[in-house]
Amino acid sequence: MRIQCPFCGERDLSEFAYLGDADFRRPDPDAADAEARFFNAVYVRDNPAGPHDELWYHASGCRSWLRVTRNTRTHEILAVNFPTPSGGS
Amino acid sequence: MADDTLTARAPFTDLAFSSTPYGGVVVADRDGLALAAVLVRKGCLAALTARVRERFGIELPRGPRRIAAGTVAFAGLGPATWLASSEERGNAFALTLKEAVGDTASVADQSSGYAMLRLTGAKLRETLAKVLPIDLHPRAFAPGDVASTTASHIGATLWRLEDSAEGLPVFEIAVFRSLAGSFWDTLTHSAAEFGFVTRETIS
Amino acid sequence: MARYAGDSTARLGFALMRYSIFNLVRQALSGHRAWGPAWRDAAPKSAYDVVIIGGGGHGLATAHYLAKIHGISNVAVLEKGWIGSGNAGRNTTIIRSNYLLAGNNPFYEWSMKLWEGLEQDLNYNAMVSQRGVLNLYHSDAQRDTYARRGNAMRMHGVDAELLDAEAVRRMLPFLDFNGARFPIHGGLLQRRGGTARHDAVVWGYARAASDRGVDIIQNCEVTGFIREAGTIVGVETTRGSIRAGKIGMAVAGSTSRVAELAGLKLPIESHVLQAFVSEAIKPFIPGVVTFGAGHFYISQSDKGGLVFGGDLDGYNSYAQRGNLPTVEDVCEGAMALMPAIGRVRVLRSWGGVMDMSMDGSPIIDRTVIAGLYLNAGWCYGGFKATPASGWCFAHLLARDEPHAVARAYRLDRFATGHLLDERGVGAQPNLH
Amino acid sequence: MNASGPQESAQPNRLAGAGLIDRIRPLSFQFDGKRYTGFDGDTLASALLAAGVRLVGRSFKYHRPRGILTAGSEEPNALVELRSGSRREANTRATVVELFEGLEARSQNRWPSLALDVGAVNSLFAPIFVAGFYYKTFMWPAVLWEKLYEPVIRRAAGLGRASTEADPDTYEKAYAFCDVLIIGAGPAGLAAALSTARSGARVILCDEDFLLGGRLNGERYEIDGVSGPAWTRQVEAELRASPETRILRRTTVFGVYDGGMSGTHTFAALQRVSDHLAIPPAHQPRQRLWRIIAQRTVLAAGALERPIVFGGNDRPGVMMASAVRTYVNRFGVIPGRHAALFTTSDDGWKTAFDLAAAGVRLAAIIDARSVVAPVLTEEAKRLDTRVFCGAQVVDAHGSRALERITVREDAGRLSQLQIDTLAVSGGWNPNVALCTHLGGRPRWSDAIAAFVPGDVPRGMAVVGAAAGSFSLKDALREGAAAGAAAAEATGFKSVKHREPRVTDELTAVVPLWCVSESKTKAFVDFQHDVTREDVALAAREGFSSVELLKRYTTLGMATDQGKTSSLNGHAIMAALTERAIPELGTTTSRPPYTPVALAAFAGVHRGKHFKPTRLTSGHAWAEGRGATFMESGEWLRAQWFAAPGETDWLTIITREVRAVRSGVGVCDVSTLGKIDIQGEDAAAFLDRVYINLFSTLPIGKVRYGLMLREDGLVLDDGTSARLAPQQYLMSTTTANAAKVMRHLEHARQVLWPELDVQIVSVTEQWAQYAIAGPNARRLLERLLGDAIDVSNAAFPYLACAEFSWRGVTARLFRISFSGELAYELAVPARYGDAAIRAIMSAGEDFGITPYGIEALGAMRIEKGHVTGNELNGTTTAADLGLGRMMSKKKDFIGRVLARRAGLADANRAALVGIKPTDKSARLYAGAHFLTLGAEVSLQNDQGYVTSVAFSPMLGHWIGLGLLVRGQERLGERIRAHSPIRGGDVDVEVVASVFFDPEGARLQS
Ligand SMILES: Cc1cc2nc3c(=O)[nH]c(=O)nc-3n(C[C@H](O)[C@H](O)[C@H](O)COP(=O)(O)OP(=O)(O)OC[C@H]3O[C@@H](n4cnc5c(N)ncnc54)[C@H](O)[C@@H]3O)c2cc1C
Ligand SMILES: NC(=O)c1ccc[n+]([C@@H]2O[C@H](COP(=O)([O-])OP(=O)(O)OC[C@H]3O[C@@H](n4cnc5c(N)ncnc54)[C@H](O)[C@@H]3O)[C@@H](O)[C@H]2O)c1
Ligand SMILES: Cc1cc2nc3c(=O)[nH]c(=O)nc-3n(C[C@H](O)[C@H](O)[C@H](O)COP(=O)(O)O)c2cc1C
Ligand SMILES: [Zn+2]
Repeated sequence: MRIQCPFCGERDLSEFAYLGDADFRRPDPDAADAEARFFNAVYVRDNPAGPHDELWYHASGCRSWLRVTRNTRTHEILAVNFPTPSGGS
Repeated sequence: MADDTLTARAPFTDLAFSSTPYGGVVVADRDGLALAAVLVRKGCLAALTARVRERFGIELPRGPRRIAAGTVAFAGLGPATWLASSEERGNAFALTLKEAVGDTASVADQSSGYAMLRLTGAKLRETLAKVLPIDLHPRAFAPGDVASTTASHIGATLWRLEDSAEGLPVFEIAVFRSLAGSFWDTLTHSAAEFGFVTRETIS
Repeated sequence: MARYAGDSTARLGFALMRYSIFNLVRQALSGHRAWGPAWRDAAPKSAYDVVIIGGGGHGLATAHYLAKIHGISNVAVLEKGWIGSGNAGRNTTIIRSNYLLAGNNPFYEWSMKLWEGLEQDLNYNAMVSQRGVLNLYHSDAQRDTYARRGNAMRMHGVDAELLDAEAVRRMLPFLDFNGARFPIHGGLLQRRGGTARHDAVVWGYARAASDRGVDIIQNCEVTGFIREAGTIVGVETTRGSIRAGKIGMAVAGSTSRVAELAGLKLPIESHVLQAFVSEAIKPFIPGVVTFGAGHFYISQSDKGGLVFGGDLDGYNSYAQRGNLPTVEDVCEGAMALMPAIGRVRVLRSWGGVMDMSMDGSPIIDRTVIAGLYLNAGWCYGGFKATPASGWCFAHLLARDEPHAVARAYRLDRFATGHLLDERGVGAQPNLH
Repeated sequence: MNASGPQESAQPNRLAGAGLIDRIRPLSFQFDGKRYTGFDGDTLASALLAAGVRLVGRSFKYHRPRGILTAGSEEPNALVELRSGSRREANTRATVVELFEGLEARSQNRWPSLALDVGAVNSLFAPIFVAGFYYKTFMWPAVLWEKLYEPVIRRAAGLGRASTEADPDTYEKAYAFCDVLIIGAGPAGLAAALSTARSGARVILCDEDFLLGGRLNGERYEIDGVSGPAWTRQVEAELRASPETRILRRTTVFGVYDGGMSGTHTFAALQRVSDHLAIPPAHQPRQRLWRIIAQRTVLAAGALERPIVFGGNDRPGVMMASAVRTYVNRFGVIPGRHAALFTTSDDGWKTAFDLAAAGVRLAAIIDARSVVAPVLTEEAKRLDTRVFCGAQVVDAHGSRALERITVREDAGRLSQLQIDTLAVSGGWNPNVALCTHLGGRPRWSDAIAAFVPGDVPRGMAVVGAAAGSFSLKDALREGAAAGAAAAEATGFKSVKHREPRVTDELTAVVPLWCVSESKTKAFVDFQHDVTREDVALAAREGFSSVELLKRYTTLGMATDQGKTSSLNGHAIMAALTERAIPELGTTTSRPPYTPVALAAFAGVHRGKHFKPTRLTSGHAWAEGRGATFMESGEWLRAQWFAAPGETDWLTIITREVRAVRSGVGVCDVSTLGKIDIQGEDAAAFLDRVYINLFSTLPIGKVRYGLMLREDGLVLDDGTSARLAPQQYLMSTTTANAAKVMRHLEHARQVLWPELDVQIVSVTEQWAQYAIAGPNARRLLERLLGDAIDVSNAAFPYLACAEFSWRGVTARLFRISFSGELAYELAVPARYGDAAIRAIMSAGEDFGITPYGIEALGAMRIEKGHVTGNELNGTTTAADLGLGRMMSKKKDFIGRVLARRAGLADANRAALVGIKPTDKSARLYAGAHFLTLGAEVSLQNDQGYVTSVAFSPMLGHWIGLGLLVRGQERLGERIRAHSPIRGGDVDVEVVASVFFDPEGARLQS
């Protein structure tokens, strides 16, 4: 697998570390049901068979966290972006 | 105490320099270079760029590129990070930089953080193909291009300089200082079949 | 040559011929023409008391024990492909009960006990081979961790020994004891651990279950659930709808996909694990060995192939195949540990999709949906669990209460924080 | 060809003049201890055949005598043990071993000798040893399984023997990038290479053979008026002159792996750099593993001829028809003197013609087809060879080699032919393996009765025989077109060139999978001895899907992975179950395409080079002091410094601890992670990642901090110093440095991108030394002089400062892990060596003692400080007695989930100290706690001992542990139960701080 880092260019899988579901957001810690919300965010993550938005860290490259859309059935990479619009900086 | 100053110790120690005129791979230690990480502050990219231009005459690169002017160079390591270097030895560079960039960037001295080699030779690319997962073909990696990657399990940052007078490729590679010995082993092993020579300098 | 028997035997209702050396010799005299199907390849009926989704080891074992222990034999096992086509058919066959936590150890030890009597129970030789599992350690801290684990095992009556480097050298003189980057200091040994022939386990359970009346239905993929008043009362399949009193899911790497059909989201990610087999060589490695300073473990199959593996590839996947960095990583571990096998050739590599749970331990529990029961989260270690998993899942399905040794495998433990995290890596499945 | 027959007696079957071997370079070799000669350019197989050796191995199960079936890497039978000693190599295919001077090979799986193999009695039990027989027996009595049955089965299994010594050769890995990768250098691949190379694209051409040319080397084709090999040499010369083209001979592309969005794929290839030599030359690896990243691929891997299943089809002397041609044409070797051909394809006839041309007496051509192209029969007539159309070979006979065949003629009459060689052609299977590694499935073609490429990986074109196009003309045309298209697709202009002139050839085939009337054993999978009857048994027992068939009978699971067997087996199964072959589908082919030595995947990463080694800048100094080092992740750290004459580690550590606690010591702590954190929001950022507050930390001060994972469990601990209003320096544990860095980057880039914070690792920039002990300050005063005032007033506990010292920027932190008056002095790493020497010389008068991490460990346990043993990913802040540090004034990572019932439970284990009630008793980490009198069971488990040390200060063993409700149990006597090591010890639960609990020393 080769991931097109927006900064470094296409690089081998071995340079990256994986985190998983890119839609992890910290819920409001002060909400009444904060515990349940955090539980969902931390433990119940997307795990589709097909396109999946996920976070990868370019650990041996530019150290950017990347939001990668990848088909989990075929390992085809469909898109790679910085996780926020501001673009890693 | 009599002699007060601390003497630096090079990361690649006890190199046996060779006067052999030709080796497939030729390396020189670049120890002593002043290095600093420059990390732009939120929303300050334009300001930082202006300051670097003004102070060093360098157009801060936006991608994995290295631009040098005089004794100073800036290499893009990440979207918001550069490795600045200066041929002037000593620890003044980080301070100079800090003062130059002001509050547009954070600066951290890294002069001791890396061990760096300059490499050239007719068989350099063949050697590096055993070490780096990067396409170093002249069409794919031009002078000034920078890459951070792994060199046989060792984190490494490299860039290509202008070819030598003989038309041979010239690269510089930096690894974390603690890994100098392991990197040296990898490099010498990979270059052994081509003839490996160490020099004091490569210009 | 005899004609293919197909489904007809099911209709005829036949008794399986017992497997024994006498019958084998007798059949040999007549060209083995009288052996019938090892199990009935049944066609689906319209309704069953219990439907098990997934014809892997766990699903089939569940059916077997439902019939044998609980007398519930109006059971169907639905398998989307051929039985054993999932992880049961692609694992590295290690069985052991060297677990640390009180929530895990008694379960795996129960499984080990069942392994020890499996052949007689199933009348099928699954080649359970207790040649020992040795986990090597390379530092004092690692030794202490193993000591803690070994002590826990002994406290539950499980055999465990802590070997020093000399003892390891006597057992495995061909390991790298001289030039290793991470020298071997010793190992934790469970002599009763070992391997079992993975496919035979599947076929043995299928045959035994079938013999007790269970329908084994291949090429039957569950594509949806039939709901009535909030309860799940059946499944839609590629071979029509099937109603059921209770439905048990034992689909391993497909857990999230099948759960999604029921509208459930689970604390599980699917990850690919690769495995490797070498060309067959004469007996070389006595038991199972795991490398403690890298990601590598190895044993030798009865056929002579070195069977080995390492870490997960580390990203969610349903592709049943992995990538090169992991292959290299595993073989680097192999060479660091046993450079004598350098010239032995890798014959084949493959991948399986793991249902990695968020704490690395399994789930055997009811779900929030009445009628739907869950057996999942086996990660890369569920083969050894096959007998106990079937036993305990059958218990849950039959009695609606957890079996004593599987009580900790609750689905709500992630929410409540009663985690069973043997390795302490937290909610990051690719690190378990 | 000069067909003047056998040449010299040593090589009775060698033709004069013919072939692509170098007759000026004879090579001597040994097989089973006997000497033979061959020529440079031979394979072991061709040289053995030349020498008249036909029996080369024994089969897996029945120990049947086996010879050479093929001339390629698909060989199932001719497996030998090559070389000896530590280079011994099992299961090597004689058909791909290049002959070299002094080569040593032995047959396998036989005892006492190849000709007289006792194991052959297995054949007598063959009626019992059918597919899967072991599943049905050996169950009674149960005890005999482990003791008798299994050991016997295991001993019988396996083919060759592995060496038990470390492989002495080296291996190498390399990367290559190209626009177009061409796999296979037969006519199709060569044509593709020409058209891509001429475009200027970067091309890599791989072939597993040591000669380019593919089938051209084995046939008598002409291209543009020259012989196939001559044409190949012309093409090769042009390719070699093309600067962007790389030719990799002896290189098998064995795996296709995922690529990227741009359409690249990653290919794995094995180059056998030195396997054709006795030992690798200096600085050359034995083999090199290539990882090739290609934009486009042309797969031109040819096709594999398939056998026909009939009785005795495994006898030595029964060979693939194309292999026979290869031996005759390429190697100048005739496999026997009296040959016949059994074919179902036009292509097979070539063998008869080539044999005849080589002067071999041809007993008959037996074609299973009733109707055959007249040109073929006419040619046969011209050669005066008997032709049986619509006939079949039903049985082959002989003891250790083929002697005779039974032929059933069209009319049903059986006749016998005395022959020693039977060439068999059952048609060709396109070599589609590499199209399927990414999950694509091949497609059935009725036209050629074989699977052809179906879905292929994006960017891959399949050409020539691999695509099912069997004529030379098509191979050349498709290759050239695909090469040009690949060049265009990667942005190059392709150059049109003239199509070479070749004569067309006949390619018709009508499949015959299995001859039904055979009397003797008919083999489907040669190596695994899977017979037609085994397939039938599998069908009868319900193992009728191809995958179950494979697993039940082991069909296709041998070293050739079914290249010569799978399709035949599937076809037999299809017939038995009345299904069409495409309905059955086919089994999955997996990497590697041919078996690859394990060491090749590891490359240089073995022994000391398994993982890189990190050394601190004080390493050389420590080495000079005689330090013993130990691994700490990738780092090497001084474990202790033995004084002259000291051998016992406890003595050494006791001395080191006492020296520190009574005078002063120094320890290299450079390996701790150091992270520079700057920015307007640096303080806010730290508040969110630590459980305690850092925004309130004054400048010039250090604070201990604890981090949680979002799941509420402890991630790491360390100190952070505030160097400036917007600059902190965080320290992490050695083990977690990279993990924490990633965690912080995630927080910064993903969780809170709005914060202005910059983080960079400065671990490598700074060498850091802990100087600890009552004399530490005096030492520092002497060492630092005027550079900084280190008096307690000016530089109290937890102070920090950056200052200039002897021309360098130095940092000083007043922190202590040992519990002593202590400082950590940091200097840029290039001065680390000088600094430690300066520290030592300044400390000389104070009797400074260097200490290692064991002494440090003992001191931290005396002080109750936690490390990795306690921060093991399952402990909470509260478990460690640090619950009160959790700030209530702010949110931080892990806060919410740490509240979960299971983590906040009062019954959790908490950190305590323990000491043995009998002071002379030794403690062991990993012991479990039991309440006194409680029965030993996991249910009664009360926690465990995390760390132990002999306390030099207290004079007995002490430990830390996690004990259920531990904080309420101080003073209680409990049992530390360690059956696995050392037995049980009664211990008293005490506070976790054993030494100087008030911390007076720190503050002094
Ligand atoms: C490479 C590898 C190595 C391993 N090594 C070991 C080891 O050494 N020791 C160990 O203990 N464990 C090991 N494991 C783990 C072990 O194999 C699994 O945990 C265990 O097999 C899972 O249980 P199972 O046998 O029921 O799963 P499976 O065999 O995967 O059964 C699930 C079945 O459900 C079917 N299914 C899925 N979806 C549907 C549907 N919609 N409808 C119908 N059927 C469906 C699948 O086709 C599959 O057959 C390994 C796994 C792998 C992949
Ligand atoms: N008349 C017939 O029925 C018939 C049938 C089949 C083939 N043929 C003949 O065979 C030839 C086909 O030409 P072609 O070029 O397609 O095939 P080829 O067989 O000539 O060449 C294929 C080449 O690929 C190499 N190879 C295979 N797998 C490889 C791998 N994984 N890595 C590296 N190398 C690999 C082989 O060593 C071989 O040199 C033609 O000459 C054709 O006439 C004829
Ligand atoms: C324990 C074990 C031993 C195996 N031994 C062999 C073997 O000797 N030869 C072989 O070709 N495959 C062997 N395999 C691999 C299977 O062929 C196959 O790859 C695996 O069951 C996964 O299926 P798949 O590759 O069809 O997806 C073995 C698998 C396992 C689990
Ligand atoms: Zn990057």
